[in-house]
Amino acid sequence: MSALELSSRSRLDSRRARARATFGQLLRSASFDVGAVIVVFWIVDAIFWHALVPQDPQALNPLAALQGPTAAHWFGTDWLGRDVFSRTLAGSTSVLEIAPLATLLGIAGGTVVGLVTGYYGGAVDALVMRLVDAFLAFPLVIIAVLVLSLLGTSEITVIVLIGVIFTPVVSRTVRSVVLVERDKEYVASARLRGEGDWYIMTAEILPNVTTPIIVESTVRLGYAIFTAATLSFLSLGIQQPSPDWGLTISLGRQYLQIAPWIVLFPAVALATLVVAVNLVADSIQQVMAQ
Amino acid sequence: MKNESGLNEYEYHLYDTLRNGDFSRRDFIRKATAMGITVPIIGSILNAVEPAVAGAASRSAHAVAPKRGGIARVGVNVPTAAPDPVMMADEGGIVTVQMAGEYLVTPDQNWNLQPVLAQSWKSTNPKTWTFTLRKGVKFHNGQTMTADDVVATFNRLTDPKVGSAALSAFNGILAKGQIEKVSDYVVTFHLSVPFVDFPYLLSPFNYNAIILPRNYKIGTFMKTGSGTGAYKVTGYTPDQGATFAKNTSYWSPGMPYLNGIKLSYYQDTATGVLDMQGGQYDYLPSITYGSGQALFSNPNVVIQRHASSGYRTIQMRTDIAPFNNVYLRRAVADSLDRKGMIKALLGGFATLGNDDYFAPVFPISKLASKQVPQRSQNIAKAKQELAQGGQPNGFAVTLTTEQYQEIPNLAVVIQQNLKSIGVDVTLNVETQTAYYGSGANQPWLSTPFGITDWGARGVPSQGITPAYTCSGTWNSAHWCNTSYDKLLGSLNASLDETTRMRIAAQMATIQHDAVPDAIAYWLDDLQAHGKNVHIGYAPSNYVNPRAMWLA
Amino acid sequence: MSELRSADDVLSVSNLSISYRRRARAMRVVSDVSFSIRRGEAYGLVGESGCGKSTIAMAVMAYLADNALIDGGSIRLLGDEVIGARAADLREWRASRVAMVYQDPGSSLNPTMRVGRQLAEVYRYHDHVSWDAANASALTMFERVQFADPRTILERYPHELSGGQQQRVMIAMALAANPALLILDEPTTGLDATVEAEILDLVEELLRDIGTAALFISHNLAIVSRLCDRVGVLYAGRLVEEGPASEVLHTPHHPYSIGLLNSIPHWGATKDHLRLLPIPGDPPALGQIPSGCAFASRCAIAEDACLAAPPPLAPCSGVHSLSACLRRDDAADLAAVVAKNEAADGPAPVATPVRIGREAVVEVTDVIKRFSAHGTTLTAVSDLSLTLHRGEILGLVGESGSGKTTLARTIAGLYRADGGVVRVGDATTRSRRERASFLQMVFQNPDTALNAKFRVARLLGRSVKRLNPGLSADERQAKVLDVARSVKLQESHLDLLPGALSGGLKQRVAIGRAFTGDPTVVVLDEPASALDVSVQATILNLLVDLQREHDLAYLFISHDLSVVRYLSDRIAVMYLGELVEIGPAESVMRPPHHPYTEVLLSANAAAIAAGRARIRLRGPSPSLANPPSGCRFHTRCPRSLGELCATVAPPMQVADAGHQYRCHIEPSALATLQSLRPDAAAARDAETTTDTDATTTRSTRGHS
Amino acid sequence: MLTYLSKRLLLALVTLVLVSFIVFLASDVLPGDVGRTILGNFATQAQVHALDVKLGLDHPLLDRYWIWVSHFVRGNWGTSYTLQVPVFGLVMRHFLNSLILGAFALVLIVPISITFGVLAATHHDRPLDRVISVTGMSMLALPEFVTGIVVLVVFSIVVHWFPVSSSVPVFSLPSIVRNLFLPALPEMVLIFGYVSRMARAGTVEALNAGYTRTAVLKGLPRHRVMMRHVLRNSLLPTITVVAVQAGYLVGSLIVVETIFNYPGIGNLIYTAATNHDQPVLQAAVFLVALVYTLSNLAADLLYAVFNPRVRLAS
Repeated sequence: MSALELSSRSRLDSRRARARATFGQLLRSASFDVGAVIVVFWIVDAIFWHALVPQDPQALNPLAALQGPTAAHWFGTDWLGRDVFSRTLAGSTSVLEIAPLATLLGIAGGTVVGLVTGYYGGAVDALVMRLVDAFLAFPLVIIAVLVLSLLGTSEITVIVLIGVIFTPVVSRTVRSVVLVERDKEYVASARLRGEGDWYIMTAEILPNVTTPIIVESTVRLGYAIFTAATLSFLSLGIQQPSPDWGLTISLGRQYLQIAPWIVLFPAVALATLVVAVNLVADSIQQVMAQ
Repeated sequence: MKNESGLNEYEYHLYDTLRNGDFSRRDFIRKATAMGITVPIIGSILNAVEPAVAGAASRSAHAVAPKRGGIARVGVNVPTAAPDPVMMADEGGIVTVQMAGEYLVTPDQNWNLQPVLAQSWKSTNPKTWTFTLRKGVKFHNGQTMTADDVVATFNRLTDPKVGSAALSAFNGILAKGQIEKVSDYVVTFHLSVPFVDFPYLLSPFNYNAIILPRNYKIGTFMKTGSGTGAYKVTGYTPDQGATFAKNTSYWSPGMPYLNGIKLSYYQDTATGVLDMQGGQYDYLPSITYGSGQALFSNPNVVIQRHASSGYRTIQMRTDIAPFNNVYLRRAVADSLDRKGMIKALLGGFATLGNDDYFAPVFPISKLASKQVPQRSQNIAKAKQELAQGGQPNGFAVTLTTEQYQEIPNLAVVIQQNLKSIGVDVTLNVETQTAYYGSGANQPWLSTPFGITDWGARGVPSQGITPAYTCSGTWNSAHWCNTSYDKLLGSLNASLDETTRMRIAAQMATIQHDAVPDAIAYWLDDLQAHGKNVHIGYAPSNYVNPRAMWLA
Repeated sequence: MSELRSADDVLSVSNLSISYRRRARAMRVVSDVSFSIRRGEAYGLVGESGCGKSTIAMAVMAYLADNALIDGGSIRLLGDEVIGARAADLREWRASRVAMVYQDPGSSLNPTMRVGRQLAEVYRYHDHVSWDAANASALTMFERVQFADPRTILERYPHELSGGQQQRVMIAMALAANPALLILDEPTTGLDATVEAEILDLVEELLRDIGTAALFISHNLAIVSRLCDRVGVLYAGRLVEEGPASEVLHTPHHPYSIGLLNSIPHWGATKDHLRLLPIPGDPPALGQIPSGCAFASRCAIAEDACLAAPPPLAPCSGVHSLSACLRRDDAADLAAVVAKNEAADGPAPVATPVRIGREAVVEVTDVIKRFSAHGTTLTAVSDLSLTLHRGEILGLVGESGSGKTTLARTIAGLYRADGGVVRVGDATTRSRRERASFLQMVFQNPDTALNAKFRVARLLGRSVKRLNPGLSADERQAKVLDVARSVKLQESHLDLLPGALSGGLKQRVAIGRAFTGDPTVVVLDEPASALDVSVQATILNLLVDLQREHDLAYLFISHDLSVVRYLSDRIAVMYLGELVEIGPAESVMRPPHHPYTEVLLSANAAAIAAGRARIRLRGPSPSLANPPSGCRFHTRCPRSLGELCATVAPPMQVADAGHQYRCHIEPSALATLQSLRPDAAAARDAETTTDTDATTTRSTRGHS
Repeated sequence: MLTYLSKRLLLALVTLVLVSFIVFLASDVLPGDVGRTILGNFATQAQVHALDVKLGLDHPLLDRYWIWVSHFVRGNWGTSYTLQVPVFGLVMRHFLNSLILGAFALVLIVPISITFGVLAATHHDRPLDRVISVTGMSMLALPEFVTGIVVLVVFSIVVHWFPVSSSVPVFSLPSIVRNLFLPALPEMVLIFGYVSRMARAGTVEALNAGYTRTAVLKGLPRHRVMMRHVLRNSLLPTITVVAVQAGYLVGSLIVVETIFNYPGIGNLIYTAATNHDQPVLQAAVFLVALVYTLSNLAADLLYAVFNPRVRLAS
């Protein structure tokens, strides 16, 4: 079966070539480069912060509270004398845990709902889309405030909540592209050879809507970080003593005037991450759109 | 009952104590005023002992003559419920109501009770208290205040059907129907049990005890002119603020000094503090060290600091694992870095606690403070106690608490402190609403390990009764020690101050050893005001509006 | 070609080269093109998609895309250089010296502006007249482009106009400032045949009246031959042949031009008489134009010298044409091209037995299909009955919106009929799978008909698996290779994604997929109309071969009468969801036939070129949501009888054996009417009026 | 147009009914019971029950929903549990405040955003476009509390130009600017990000559209091409987006109003949620959803009015 070998090699090659081309295109975009470097930095940091921090981010030193940046504490200390630099580095973990998981959940849910409603259309679609409309009539944060103030908070709750909130948004995007794909002839041709609906949805249509789903994922990831941080800020997400950025900003707000470094560094860190994720998302969106 | 000196039994007892040197002059005056002993009699006793101190009994006057006019801008946390004297239980509501309402008596800075709507009071025995009311007091709606109003007020507060916030304070002491109108201006309280400190329950320490018209309807305070105070309500916007104008027919001539008060609500203390800095407030009756940070270094702001009996229980349930083992409770108590807590969490604005309720601020705690050894962080000892408790390698436990002031940070410190003896603490910080819960679900009363905020009480038994007696409704540690309870009974019934101090020391020892709660510190009350603002004393971050003036 | 430039030239393009930069790479799309257009002359630029036609037009308008780069050459408009001209000059020249009509009038008009205003603007800003005067001029212009009610059209928004009306507006706008040159870039692509004919009539008339020079860009040789004086043939960015229209289209002197002409079924040709002759191979990809003659790799007569350098455009002896072929004068060799291409494509046609009268494989009885959208219900197919027999090709024609595709999809089972019965196969064809192996479908657009994420092997393999249950993996693999071979795909194609295939190859995959289950019936919905003519020929040949080989029945849908006529045994004509005529192909093409068929025939560019008389439709196309009473065609019918047609639905008349049409006029009367010339002006060639099945030499006439 | 209008209206109505049901359900499943929340810990179970009966909480869910809805449409929104005031006035007052804040932000920033978006589009893929796009994108991405804090530090604490907390302005320009500028700033940052992006995308599309090519090749002056052909078509979707966004701004108001202690609807919702003040929460959240749905409807209508394709459809 040398022909087969040959063909599998060429298949691999062509796939690689395509991946290379897309990636190469991405790399040529300066905003992608900058964004990717920052995102990778924070991901590495989120995983290996134990090795990076100069001090235990939880170690108290009541006598050295609220000290400004010094050689010992590059970013100063917080109200309990903890090292702000170490806490800023350790603070990326929670948001980078919550946001991707929540995004994954939302994308998965949204894809299923979008596929089914878009493919079948009709009454189910109308009903689900009305529900989605109704759901989307509430600002995201309001839903979160409502639910979290009722259910109480935990990391899992926050992940599930953000995921659930994202589901209708994603389902709309997926549905709109599925609606287009559904009417393409390859779907008709699949029906003509007697394929089942499930096969058509998953094997035929799904691969063709991956691009918008990938784009949506990157965009959602940015929103997820944004939302998770905002919930922490509203004391509805992560709990003390987590060095989570949103939480730290919320708690450190009262020391803003005498110890602005407590808030400043996590805020800058959060800003870089959010902007970087969006830069990457934007670049991917542009390359994918071509 | 009168003896040769013309003093009644109790007055004579005080005289005796004072003469024997068991009392300082200050203690004597505090005690005497609490008992309703009139100033001339106090003077004569003091004169008998040491003539020079007589002047101290008279009310200290301001060094500078108050200026009149102006409107003071006061900021306070937004009330969590509509301000109402009967129902209120939060700072925002209390401050709002106290702007217009008054009590029978009020403490001064040394916790001496001063007459307000009551002119004088006396006790024939610790179970019977008679108050003579001030004449010529009018409610803002024009009604004259008489004994009927006072009887109605306390019947309302003690009526379980009304469900007032003061029910627990009166629980077991005073019940509906035990208030007797003797004449139009005399009221007698017939207590269920002897209670020497009873007048404190009629003061701002029991903040609901504001005198209201007999026909008062709950929820109407901000609209109907039901107060008697120096200022009356002129406007109220829920969650924004209220305005008050000078009461021109106030019973105390010449008072008050201001033309009015503008009370504004802020959503969180941090915002209030920022506004204070921005010069938008003259006076913040309640700030905390955490939120008030920026004010401490502000040259335009004066910080008032008063020791109080407000504290945090680091409560450990004595009836279930792991803290049903006293050694483990002691291990926790011994691992705490109390000084560090006071420094980091409170900027030093607190006094050390020693795991018993007898705060240094209470006069009868004097002996207890001396006798019970102060706990301080001792890791080795704590580890040893862990071993004695059968957990030499530590254990894991969840600390459940509330999102309130420095408490989350306290939880973090406790977590770190316990880590050093190998106890692994998981934090569960809930909203206040969730932590206090309702009905059958009140986490603060059921959690094995928690931190709860307790406001200041005027007298120890007011806090001990609900929190540390076997039948205490708020006994979050589920601690029951019958000899402790018995001692409390004696404490309340005994007129002898020395005996009371001795009992207090005994109780403190029992509680200290059993450690139902680790009590790490007693908070100071902190208030902030502008340099040109003068405020009167009021306990526990409450307000005394009639003393305010602007320079 | 500077020697050709004269003072009379409206446009002279010399040595123009243009490339596009894509990802830092420059790709040449136009190479060394020179031509000129004299005052009043109509010049046609012909070529397949991607040959650079539109790029040249845009270069003349000085409106190239941002990534386009003019590598050299000059474009002179009335003697002034366009390349590098000042913006103010360009603004001045646009509309007054050169104006353009685009392929897609719908998107070329501002959707938020009344069309009258859009036209008046030109007067307002070119002649600097008041708005009132501009509006008056606009009205006059609308009258000139023959709007029946120009005053109301002025007030319309683009979306309220039909495609034909929109294109009239565009033409009016282009002519408003009396340009010296009018560029028409595929102005009728996307329009129905009848509308196309009207627009071309209009353009022809206007050009004649106004005397404006025209640059006419088209892939359609028939249209170009009808309108233009001179023609240039573009291949891969180069002009390969240029000359008087009659010469280039009748006696071409470049192998590519010859190939193009041979790819098209000329008017009257049928599959049983003659095989189409496609050009082998594919045109070079963008940016990969070889150094020598770009056509060499596909050319039957290429020599080594062809690969050295691009042959220059030089005069041929004996004619006026110029050709860029080294063997331009070798007439005998040109004939050899034909022969070689023929040999390369497949066997010569074989006359096949009569296919009518065998058993029915599809029977459609009184089928109704409705769609409802936005609160209105359209009856796309009403009460339609027809039969498809084993082994026959039934052609289905009609304008867009006539219900062809709906009928096809209803037959295929993609739509559920709202009334009537569709019977496919016999009583044993019950299950979905049986039906699937019995009937398959090929769609118009292979880009969307193939799942872009599946490789060819999987596309075919999945179909093999579904339609041939019980095959082992090895057998399936063998079958896939078999199918691939039968549609002339190479084994290497199997590993490619559709994106890597050309349009023709994609359509072969789609056809192959439809044949994996050895079906009895195949529904072909415009299977070749999205393709370039040379590719179309390959596909049509393939379909013919497969049909013969497997004795298949085809339902073949097309809007192109020439193709339908070429391929079909029988033809069915639809109008507004109704079947108006059905019968043997040649019988339908001949009177008596339904007046609508008559109109379609007369609008067919190839037929016009072949000299058929032009018959015009009246009025606008009625809405399916609200079809006319009586005979649905009566509102537009050139042969309407008036009251009767408007009120009573016409009966089916039998014209011939198996030939029926729906009309009130009976066959003999209709035959007489239709044999007369209804419009003397349009009938240019009296001899060919009824000469519907005249066979002419294959290299002389094009089609649409 | 009429069909379109009635269809839109019907859809909005259906959405609203669903919205009201979601709101009701969400706030109805509040853990703990309402009577207990109001009366506090020391009330007896009998008292709680009495109150529950008084509040109608013993009725079945659907009955209560119906009672709530029918009262709601009549303006009877109940009484706040915690503040003991009628909800209608309370919510409306806060809503009005938010409206003032939102309107201030919109009026100030939308023209600027559109200008920059169009500028970026006309400089497509050139440095100016990059700068505007990346700035806009970053502005859109930053959480409001980050921008809010930065704004607060800079303008109130470092330079003392504005008060740290804002109240509702009296009707005078200095008061409006003084009180609203700071809390409006994070909103404006957000709107800028969104609107400039939309305006850019719309304009890029319009610039590449066939009708723009037609307009240019008609030899029209540049300003005519831009104003009448490009912007007329590109800003339509932008304007409708602004209308939709106006409703959606409320979400960000929660954070912004909390930071600046501005007495708006976001602030009210947050407090009501943390205090479990069900009637206020229900009314405020429903009002927000209502406004959002209506602004969507308005956007659709606006679009229809400006777009002849929709306006003239039968």
